[in-house]
Amino acid sequence: MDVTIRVQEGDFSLAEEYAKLTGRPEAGAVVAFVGSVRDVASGLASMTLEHYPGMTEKQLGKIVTEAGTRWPLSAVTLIHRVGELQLTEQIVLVLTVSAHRDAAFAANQFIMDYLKNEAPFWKKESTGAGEAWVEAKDSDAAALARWDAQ
Amino acid sequence: MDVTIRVQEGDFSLAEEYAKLTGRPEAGAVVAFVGSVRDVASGLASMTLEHYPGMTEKQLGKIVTEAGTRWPLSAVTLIHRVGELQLTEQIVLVLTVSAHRDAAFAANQFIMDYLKNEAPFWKKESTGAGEAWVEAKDSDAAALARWDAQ
Amino acid sequence: MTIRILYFARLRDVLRTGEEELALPEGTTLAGLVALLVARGGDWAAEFGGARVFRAAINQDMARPDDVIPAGAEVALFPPVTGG
Amino acid sequence: MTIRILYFARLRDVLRTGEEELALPEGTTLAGLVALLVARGGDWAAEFGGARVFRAAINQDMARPDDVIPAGAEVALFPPVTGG
Repeated sequence: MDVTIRVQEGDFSLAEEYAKLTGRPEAGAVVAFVGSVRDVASGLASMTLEHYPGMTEKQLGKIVTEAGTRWPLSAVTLIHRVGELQLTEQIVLVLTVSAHRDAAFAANQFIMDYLKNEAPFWKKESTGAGEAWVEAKDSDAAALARWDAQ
Repeated sequence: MDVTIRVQEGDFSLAEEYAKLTGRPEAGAVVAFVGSVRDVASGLASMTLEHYPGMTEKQLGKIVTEAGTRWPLSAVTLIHRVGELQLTEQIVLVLTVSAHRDAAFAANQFIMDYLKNEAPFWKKESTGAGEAWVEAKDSDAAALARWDAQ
Repeated sequence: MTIRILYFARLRDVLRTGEEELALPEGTTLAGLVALLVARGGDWAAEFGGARVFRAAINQDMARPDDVIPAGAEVALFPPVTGG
Repeated sequence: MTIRILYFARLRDVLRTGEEELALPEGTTLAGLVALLVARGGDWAAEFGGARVFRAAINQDMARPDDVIPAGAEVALFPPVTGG
């Protein structure tokens, strides 16, 4: 399994990362997830993403490795941005490549669910009402729980 | 919901189709699926995709509309190629855009599962052993059945 | 009434025809049409009268055996689909 | 033994510190460390001694209250994560 993991301030290109993973005779299915900064009710001005350098890379590596033990994957790319991001900017990219579409879909969702719960990133939103740290959602913990049953 | 559906001989560009759907303040999650021609045990030389013009577009439209009634989607792009395709060439692209990642993932998988079972495309593989029509897989019908229970 | 029948993929290859017109009594069902094709014998009987699985569409919507075929309909017969 | 403690995100803002060193008895657990922090009172008691949820890592792995802190460890305390 070819693994690329990056934590960076700059933007990423889905096109470039996808191009790196194509042309593999065994790779019948590629699933890409891109998460972007979306508007919130209070009117988002910008967002700042803080992380825990060192632990972030370690946790992301563990999550991708675990996905590779659960599904037959030939490649995974995981890029997460940090720093200040404006509305509609890209935050996270997950690319999963497999011979089978079910494996590519499941592994991609698994990586996002674990990332949302176990990778040390924190969002602070800046809106017309000022700055505030985003509170963790119960729905993310619930999304994670479904993988334990499998 | 913005819908783009195309059946074409020429290749498509994930980068271009993704770029058309970005910049939406409500679109926090984009999921892309790309299916490509992959190698088979007997050594694939090329593949020919036949379809039923007219019915194909009608069925794809129905599948995408159904996805839009089940999940809150802001855009869907669905492109399927026909004609002769070589190993590693792209066959199908599904892009789903939503505020929520679970909706984008589920709708994308739903569209692929229905397409695999109900859109009138047929693959003929050309290998060292000659040409042969691909037989439908039970696993595709099983994948479809899970949506009926929901 | 007259209907048009289309054959696709492996069925078209085996039957050596992609399209035909057929005169049928009003009210004929899909199952009735299939029985007429089976009565042709040979490859027709083998494809539509045995264990081989096939699918049908009437006017470009998936159809079931007891669906009545409307006058002037476009009926399509084909193997289970394998796209995607 | 001496350990290093890191605070992130809202916790760092509220406690007005991102990092400190602390001398602890060998064998101290994460729960033991948290009890020491609560004993500081004020914001420390409010963040670590009440209903507020927080997470901890020891040497960059998620940790649980009864985990023993090794000498020289890097302990991190932070709110539930919100990336992705």
